[in-house]
Amino acid sequence: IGEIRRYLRDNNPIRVSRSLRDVAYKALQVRDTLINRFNREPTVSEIAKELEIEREEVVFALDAIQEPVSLFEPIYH
Amino acid sequence: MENYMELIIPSYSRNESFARSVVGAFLTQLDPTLDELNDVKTAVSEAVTNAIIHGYGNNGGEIRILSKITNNIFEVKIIDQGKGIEDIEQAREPLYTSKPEMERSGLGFSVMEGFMDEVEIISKVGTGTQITLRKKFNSVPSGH
Amino acid sequence: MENYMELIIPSYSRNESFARSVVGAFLTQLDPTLDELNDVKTAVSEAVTNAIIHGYGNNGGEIRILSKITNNIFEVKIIDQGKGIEDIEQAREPLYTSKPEMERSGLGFSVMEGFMDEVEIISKVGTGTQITLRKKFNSVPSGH
Ligand SMILES: Nc1ncnc2c1ncn2[C@@H]1O[C@H](COP(=O)(O)OP(=O)(O)O)[C@@H](O)[C@H]1O
Ligand SMILES: Nc1ncnc2c1ncn2[C@@H]1O[C@H](COP(=O)(O)OP(=O)(O)O)[C@@H](O)[C@H]1O
Ligand SMILES: [Mg+2]
Ligand SMILES: [Mg+2]
Repeated sequence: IGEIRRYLRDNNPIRVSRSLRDVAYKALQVRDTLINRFNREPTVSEIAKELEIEREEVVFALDAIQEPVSLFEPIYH
Repeated sequence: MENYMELIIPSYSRNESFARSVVGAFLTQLDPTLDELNDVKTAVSEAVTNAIIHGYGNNGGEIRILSKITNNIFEVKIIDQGKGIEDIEQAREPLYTSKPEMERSGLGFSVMEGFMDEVEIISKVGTGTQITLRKKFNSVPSGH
Repeated sequence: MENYMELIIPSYSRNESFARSVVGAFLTQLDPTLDELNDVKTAVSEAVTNAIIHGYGNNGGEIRILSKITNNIFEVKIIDQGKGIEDIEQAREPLYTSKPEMERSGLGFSVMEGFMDEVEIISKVGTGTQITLRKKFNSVPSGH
């Protein structure tokens, strides 16, 4: 098993940047599902629970798909 | 519920999104919705961007972020030891910016005020600026 | 690349996951693989848990977490001002725990050593403990 794990590690390294984006898109999908189920905005914990991740991770993932710019700044620069 | 945290980062613009996320992660204890989370993060983002751009300009420096939860009140202070604000009333005015040449919008403080319940500004020229943002969270999620 | 951050939190066990994810988010600057990220987070988690349980026991106190990136070297220090470690060599031994009654595994330091390149322990009884974890990242992110 150790061998296989090492092989996977060396040959299939999923980068965090990629995985964060995947989590973020799933979080947004789950949010829609939960809005339909509860008839209200779900909370971050509810989304985290559904995704089986920690609530802090929802925040960091969503920020990974957001541009780090101030609201009214030009997006080019 | 009572909790607090302090974060210190160098004033690099790439740390703005990190700071915003850390404050957002801390806020999750109050179990906000994504919209509430985004409001706070946007306000924090404006204050941190101001510390980087206006407070320190091109000079390096440290930004301290203190956040505190007391029952359902969320508070965050963004503190720089940069150049300070000469006229606080003017700085608060919508559309006022001291850097029009940089295509700043002058709406940072208006955004903070729109998204938070309270915005306090303490500043001294040559000493630095401390912005305090507060917001009350009432949301009790039903059914858990 | 150079960057650093300092995080201070009270030693509540609910802050352990917050601390771990903040350090993880800081590390994403080096765009690690998921495995690498989890390794670092697990090591940090062990050190923070130790500070909470062994350093402060049931007494409150603050935990300082200093993290630094210098080129491709990632470093994180977990510092408490708790009771300190009497015998560091013994503490490092796999399966050694001073709290067998709490069903501790005694594997915290082994996990840190397994997942990081370097684990330094500085501790003084009555003064506190500073754990330094280091790891080198060679990974060159592909395609972005
Ligand atoms: N941390 C700070 N240090 C020094 N000056 C500041 C700081 N924050 C805000 N200011 C001043 O307040 C003005 C208004 O800020 P803001 O409403 O965010 O608009 P903008 O950032 O687009 O200029 C800035 O142009 C600047 O002169
Ligand atoms: N921050 C700390 N302060 C005081 N003692 C510590 C600290 N970290 C570790 N120790 C000591 O080292 C021992 C071994 O730690 P560890 O390998 O994590 O095992 P465990 O936490 O399961 O006991 C602990 O039982 C404790 O006596
Ligand atoms: Mg601004
Ligand atoms: Mg342990």
